[in-house]
Amino acid sequence: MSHGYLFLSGPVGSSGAVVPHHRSSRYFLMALAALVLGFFLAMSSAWADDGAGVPNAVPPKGEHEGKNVEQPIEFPHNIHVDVNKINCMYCHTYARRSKVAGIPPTSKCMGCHLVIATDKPRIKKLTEYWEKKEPPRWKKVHDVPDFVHFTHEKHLKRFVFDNEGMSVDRVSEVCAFCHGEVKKMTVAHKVKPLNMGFCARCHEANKGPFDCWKCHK
Amino acid sequence: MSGNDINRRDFLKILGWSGVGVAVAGCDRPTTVTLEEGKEEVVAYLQPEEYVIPGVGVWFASTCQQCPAGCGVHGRVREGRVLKMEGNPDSPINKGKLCQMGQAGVQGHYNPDRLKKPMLRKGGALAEVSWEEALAALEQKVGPASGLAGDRFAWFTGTVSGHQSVLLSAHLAAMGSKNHFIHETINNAVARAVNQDMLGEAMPRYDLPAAKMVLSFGADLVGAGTSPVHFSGEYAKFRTGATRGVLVQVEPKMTLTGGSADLWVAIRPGTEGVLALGIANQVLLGDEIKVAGLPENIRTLIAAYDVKKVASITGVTGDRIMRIAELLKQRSPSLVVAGASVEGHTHGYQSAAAIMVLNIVLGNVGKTILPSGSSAFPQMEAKTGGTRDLLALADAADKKALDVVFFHGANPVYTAPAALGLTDKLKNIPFKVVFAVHPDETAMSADLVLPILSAHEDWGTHMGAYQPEQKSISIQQPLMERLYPDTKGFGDLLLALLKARQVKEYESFADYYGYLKNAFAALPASVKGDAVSDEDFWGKSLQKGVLNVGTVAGALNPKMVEISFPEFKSDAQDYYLVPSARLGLWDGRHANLPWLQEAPDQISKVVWTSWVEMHPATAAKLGVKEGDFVKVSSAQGAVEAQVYVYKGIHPQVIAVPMGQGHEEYGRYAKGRGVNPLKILAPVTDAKTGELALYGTRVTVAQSGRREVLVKLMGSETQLGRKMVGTVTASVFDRTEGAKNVT
Amino acid sequence: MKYVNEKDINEEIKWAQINTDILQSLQNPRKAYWIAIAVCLAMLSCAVVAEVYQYQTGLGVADLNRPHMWGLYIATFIFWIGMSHSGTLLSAILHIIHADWRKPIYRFAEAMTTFSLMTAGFFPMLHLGRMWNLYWVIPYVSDRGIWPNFRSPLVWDAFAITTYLTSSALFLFIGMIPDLAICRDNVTGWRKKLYTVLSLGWQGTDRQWRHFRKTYMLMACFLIPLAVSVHSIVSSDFAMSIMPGWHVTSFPPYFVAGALYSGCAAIITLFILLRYFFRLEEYMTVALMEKTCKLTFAIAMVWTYLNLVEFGATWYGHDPVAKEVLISKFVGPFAPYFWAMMFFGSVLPFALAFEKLRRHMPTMMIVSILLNVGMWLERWMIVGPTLSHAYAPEAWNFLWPSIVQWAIVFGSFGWFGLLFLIFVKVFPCVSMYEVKEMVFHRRREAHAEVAEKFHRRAADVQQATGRPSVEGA
Amino acid sequence: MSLNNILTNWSRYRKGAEEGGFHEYEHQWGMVVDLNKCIGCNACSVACYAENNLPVVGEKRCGKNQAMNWLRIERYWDEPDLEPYNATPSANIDAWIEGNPPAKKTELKPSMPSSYLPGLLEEGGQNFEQRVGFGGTKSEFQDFGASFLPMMCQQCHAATCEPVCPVAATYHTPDGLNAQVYNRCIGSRYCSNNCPYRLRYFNFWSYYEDAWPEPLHMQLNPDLSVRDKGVMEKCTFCIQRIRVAKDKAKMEDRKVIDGEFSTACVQTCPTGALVFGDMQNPDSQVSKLWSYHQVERGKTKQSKQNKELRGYRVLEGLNTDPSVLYLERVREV
Repeated sequence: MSHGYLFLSGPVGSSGAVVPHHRSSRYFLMALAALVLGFFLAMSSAWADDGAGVPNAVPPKGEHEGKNVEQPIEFPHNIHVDVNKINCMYCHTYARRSKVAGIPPTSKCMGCHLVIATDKPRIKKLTEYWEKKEPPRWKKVHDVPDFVHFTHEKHLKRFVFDNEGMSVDRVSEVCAFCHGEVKKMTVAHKVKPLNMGFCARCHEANKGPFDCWKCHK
Repeated sequence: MSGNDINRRDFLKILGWSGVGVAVAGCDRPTTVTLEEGKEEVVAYLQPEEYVIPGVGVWFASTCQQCPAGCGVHGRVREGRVLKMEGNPDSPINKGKLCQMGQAGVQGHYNPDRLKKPMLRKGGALAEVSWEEALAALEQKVGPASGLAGDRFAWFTGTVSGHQSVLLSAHLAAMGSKNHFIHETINNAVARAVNQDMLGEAMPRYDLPAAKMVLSFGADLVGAGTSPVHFSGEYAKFRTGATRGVLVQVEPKMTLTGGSADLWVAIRPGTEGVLALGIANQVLLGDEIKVAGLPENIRTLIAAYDVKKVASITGVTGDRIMRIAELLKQRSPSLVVAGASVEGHTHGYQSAAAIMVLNIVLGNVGKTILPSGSSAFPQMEAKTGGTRDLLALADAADKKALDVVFFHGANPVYTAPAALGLTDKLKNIPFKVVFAVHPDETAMSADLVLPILSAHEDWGTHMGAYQPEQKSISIQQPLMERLYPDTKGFGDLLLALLKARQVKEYESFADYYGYLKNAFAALPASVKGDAVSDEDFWGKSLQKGVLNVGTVAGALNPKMVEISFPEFKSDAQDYYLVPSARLGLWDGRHANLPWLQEAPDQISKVVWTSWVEMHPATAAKLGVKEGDFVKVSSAQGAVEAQVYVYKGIHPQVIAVPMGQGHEEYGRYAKGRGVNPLKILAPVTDAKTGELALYGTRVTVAQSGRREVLVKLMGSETQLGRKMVGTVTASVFDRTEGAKNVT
Repeated sequence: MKYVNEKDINEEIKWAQINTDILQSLQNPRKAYWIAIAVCLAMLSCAVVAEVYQYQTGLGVADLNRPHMWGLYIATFIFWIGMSHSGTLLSAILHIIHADWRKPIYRFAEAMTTFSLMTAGFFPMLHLGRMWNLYWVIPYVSDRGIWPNFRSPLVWDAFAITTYLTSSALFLFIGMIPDLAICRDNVTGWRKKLYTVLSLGWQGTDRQWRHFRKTYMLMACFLIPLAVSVHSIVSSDFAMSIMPGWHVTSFPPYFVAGALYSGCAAIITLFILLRYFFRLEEYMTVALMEKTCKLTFAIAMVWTYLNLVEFGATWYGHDPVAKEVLISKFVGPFAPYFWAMMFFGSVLPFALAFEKLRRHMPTMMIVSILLNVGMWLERWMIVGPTLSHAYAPEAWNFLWPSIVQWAIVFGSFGWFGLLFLIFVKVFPCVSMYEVKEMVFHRRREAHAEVAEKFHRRAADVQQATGRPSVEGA
Repeated sequence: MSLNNILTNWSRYRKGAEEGGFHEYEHQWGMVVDLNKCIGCNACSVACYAENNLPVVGEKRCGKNQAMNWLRIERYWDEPDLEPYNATPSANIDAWIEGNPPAKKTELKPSMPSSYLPGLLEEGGQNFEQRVGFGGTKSEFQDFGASFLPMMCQQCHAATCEPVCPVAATYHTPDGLNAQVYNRCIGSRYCSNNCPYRLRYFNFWSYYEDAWPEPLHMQLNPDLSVRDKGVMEKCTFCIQRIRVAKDKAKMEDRKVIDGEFSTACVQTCPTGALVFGDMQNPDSQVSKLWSYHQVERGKTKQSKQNKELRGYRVLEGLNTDPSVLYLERVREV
């Protein structure tokens, strides 16, 4: 007997083992083959490298239809990142030294906006907060459950700082793995599922740790 | 975990600014939070501080205020919340370690039943008022305009030390009053008196590691004692030294220290002094040289207590007395210490003195009992007390000698025996002000309650009641922003009280923080070490948490005192009541901390309630078993609790632990168990006037009710399974002993 | 010896009569039936209320605690799994060894198997702390790439029970097809539609019978090892553990014997009930009762023997901890229940050894119920004492189950009863076609016997007279 | 844990165990408890409550044995190894399980005190354990004090809890710990039933609903979850602290230094009776103590050269291969 019959991977019928007796069972087998093949195709495409330019990395696969979240100030990521080419870690400064990336403190915003674009309505709103000595209450968009330990610093270390051929200027491409193309958004919008399968597939593809206790707490 | 290299300068200011972000960030609960976008809020600091990184815990040094020992602690702070206490390795008292009470300090801070607003008695009931109203009431009664001065005013506190003590004394002086009552139920006041009289120093230093044997008469060194964490560390050294130390514990009811003894001896309560003399008698047998060195009266006294007589009085068998004496002779130097069970009798002073005689006979003074010396700042050293001041307060109140009393750090309404009638007598004091964190019994019977900051929110300096080789000041700094806006720091209030009386001297200090900073700047250069500026010194001090202030050497001058014992009669049907202290609930001040309620008593393993300990023989005589309710009655009252039976207690003793039986004090303490202090007889030690805590006689009767005693222990024997293996000390000395294993 | 020639069944009974007698059990129910249904529903609702409460509040309401992580739930689970072995025994084992006396009584036993499995299956589910995640026990390709732990006996349980449930339900159904066709041809209304669908176009053709027999035999052969393995696997929940009193190699046969035992006892109970309420005295005869009782007695003795083997092995073994568990059963807090179990399980079955008692239906009714009480206690005595007195002395304690546990256990009987009551009104509880077969064979045998008798007698006469007898000619 | 992981790790482990232990650990966290120093003061236990978000369950639930003390101090009144004032070791369970009664003993006594049987009979079972209470000593008094035993999860290498979990919520980590993944747990409680030490604790109630009334909940450690009802939990050797230390070491491209961090119980222990560290690091304090006491992993019975050394592991004879070494209590006789 060949393995062909069992796994449908070898050349079907090469050993002559698969000789359907009835029309119906032939259709059934074909359908089954199509299903299994389709499944593997789907899986392999899910694991395939989509060719993102980050060296030594396989970006995670998965899509998510996120909600539009109304923030206290409609912060334009696109202007800051895409137009002004500000590095993500300039504002999300804790990302490289803590598990959380952090929302920039209001003083950081004011560092520039004391002088820049002070006439824009969004900046006026910001200045209001600053003068009231009250930080804006941002809404959380990207979140993992409380039983999950996720640390930004080690992911940045792996994909940016310790990654040969990768420069810190391009950090936004690594951020995009999980946060999507934030530079095309105003306020952040969740486009990746950030669930266990999403994490696990990436860990497998990039040979990350696979111990449950690495992430579950 | 080691992020202690952080200098926290303007901590309060920062927190004050970014307070909004603090409460929200990082408090997770599972299943109740959502992952859905936009449902949770995330708030950043308005202005970042370089050492505050969200998601990273930072450790700040402070001082534990759970008992008078004054251990140095590190508090873990994350996103502005204090999460966990650890010992401060720089503290000479606890050397990086902490006991369960210190661990539970955060629960006192976050306690849901804390006092949040000032309360003023209006028409018989306490009502919440604003600070303005509260301070106005205070001003009216004690302000300069009230005309109050002199001894009609008093402070009633627990142990106080540091700048708090300095300000308190200053306030008393400003009021012109000498009345500072200091009350601690768990104390060693009698032993201190004996030490003062016989050695010239109230609290000498015990060098446990130097001792080859410790003979403890009811001294709970590692438990509810002077400095539990310190002595636990010393105990470990004592047990692992070149010669493993031997611990013999003689007491009527097993304490935590007794649980670790090599030999535990049950003794008839109150006869410890006799046993000490009996042992001295055995030690001196045939030792003419030593005998010759003793004064005549002591020699005759010791000679009078031969083994046979001592055995019949104490109930300790003769061969055991001889064995202890034998061990003491072999193992020199040794250390003999007296504890609560010795002190708590009408002749407590005599017994403690007899025990000190044994120390002198054994030549321990100067070898294991060392002078503790003094520091350059005597005004900051701990002022501790006992129960005498409790009686004094009752007496003064009874005589209507007091108009205004300020209470802080003590809960006399709870700890006073019912026989003192304190609750009624306090009604004679027209205005009672309580500075408290929690709604204890005293606060609830006060006329004005001022909610103060918890130990984790307030500034302060402290000196431990027991100072090891290095005298040190331990700094207390806030570990987080105040939880409740309507609470004030005790130091700030003291300063405000002083400003009301002596504007000139104190007006330059904006608050207690400023006062402390100023006081630190004024410290002599020898203390400041290599600090380049006052600001640098302040920063370094806060970072380290402990300030070594140097020791002025002292000396011990042993001298004898007259010792005489009452006649010990063979006892009748009634029992001695032992109101035992336990490391955990302490004198009841920690009954509102759920962790400590749920942490089982170390000996009986009972949780959350009170129990009555008795010997199997006693239980058999009474016809009761574990779980039966019994009524323990003295002439002053009765308590009812469940029986716990074991062999670590003298058959003539009934032990009921202190700590429970609160009538107030929040949800975790209120209405739970019984308070044995309430049924104590109002008898005192003849010499010192301290309450004789162990001097009450009780009868015990079955009450017929029976429930399973809630304890976290199934079988109390190992059933032959090697759960705890045991080897003899000779084996230990052979295999490890002096060898430094790691 | 009085009844030595008693017949299992009256072989002269007419086939048409069989149909009439048995189909009358499908007639519209009387009041008593509705009362029974109401009682079962009431019992079930106790369990539902308790379970909802437990689900919402947590397992604490069951008073489970640290050493006693499992309580009555697992004990009752084993009990119901055990009960399920009756049907397989009667229908499959007795089928392949051609014990044709099983035929009038196997159908309801087979139904019992299915329903007790359906009851048993609930317990491992509702004893879970987070039963909404139950499906994690099933191996499926998940996004997360995680699998159940195939080393865990609980996963084996899940496989074994679902397989057994499917197989026995299928077996019950297949065995019913010819009867369903009879029903179809004799009823009207909604029943007609139901039976038409369920009888799968059965016409009783030769080809159909040939396939039917083959399938039925195959299923029987498949079910026997399955039944044995199911209870062996359930026993490995305990035997695979390290706990004293559980870590016993004799557990699989012990469990299987106990299972057959409780199954047989339950058959006696239901036998009597059906015989009485459906007036099936002609089919469920006293002779069959006798046979069932004897079988039960034999199994009871096997069970007793295995029990003693276990005690002996522990008593003389080198494991003092297991011995202590045993002692705690003998004299500890569990002693009353343990000795009740020993009495009901090993002493009471001797009632089955007495012909007079065996033939007295009320007695048997009580005895059979008590036997099952004993078997339920046995399961509790397996779960409870070990948890109470295992290795860690600190965790020694005794647990009395809370009302919630009792309510759920109680309700499970209501659930079982409900299913069974519905079954007996919707499906024939005696296999008509097989009784016909039995009657046919018995009659042929009887006729053959008569003929043989005649021939023998003729031979005798011939011997005596030297010539063939006149009558025999 | 993927299917592949289960299969490969298992076979690797099985092989390793026979050859004296699984050697491919990254770290190997271990502990030593010196009963000579332990005074039974409970500091470790309360520290554990503070660190690990353990709920306080209250008197009623404590009475039902539903307390969540991950680290408990057991207190026994007897001394099986030493008779009062007479050092004759009695049989220990390890030897019994292997079928070899210790040679020193003259007779194999049942392992229960003599008061056991009458106690059981007398009370008809209710509260019979309490009758065992003072069967520890033949003397009138508790002459040799109490025997304290801090018990936290023993992090067994041949853990009995691991293979029985139907969903692999408990498994062995590459660090040699018994992990408990709370969110994977379905609450079958099989692991706790199969733990000979009874060191696994189950959330019988939604404790979080009432264990931390506001603002007590602000004390909760955000580094680990608060468990809801239906989940098994146990001592993790403070995995959140291990995680922080390992992350920090990794960020700094170095190895974890011995003593750099320790578990909450070890850090607070006033007598220093508890020692924690990495046993893969031969210079760590734990490694040194294990080797000094000649206790090896992967063994059910130690073949010590010096039989007098104090190291033992609780119920070692069950082949659980625990990571916690206990040093016997010492008593002057």
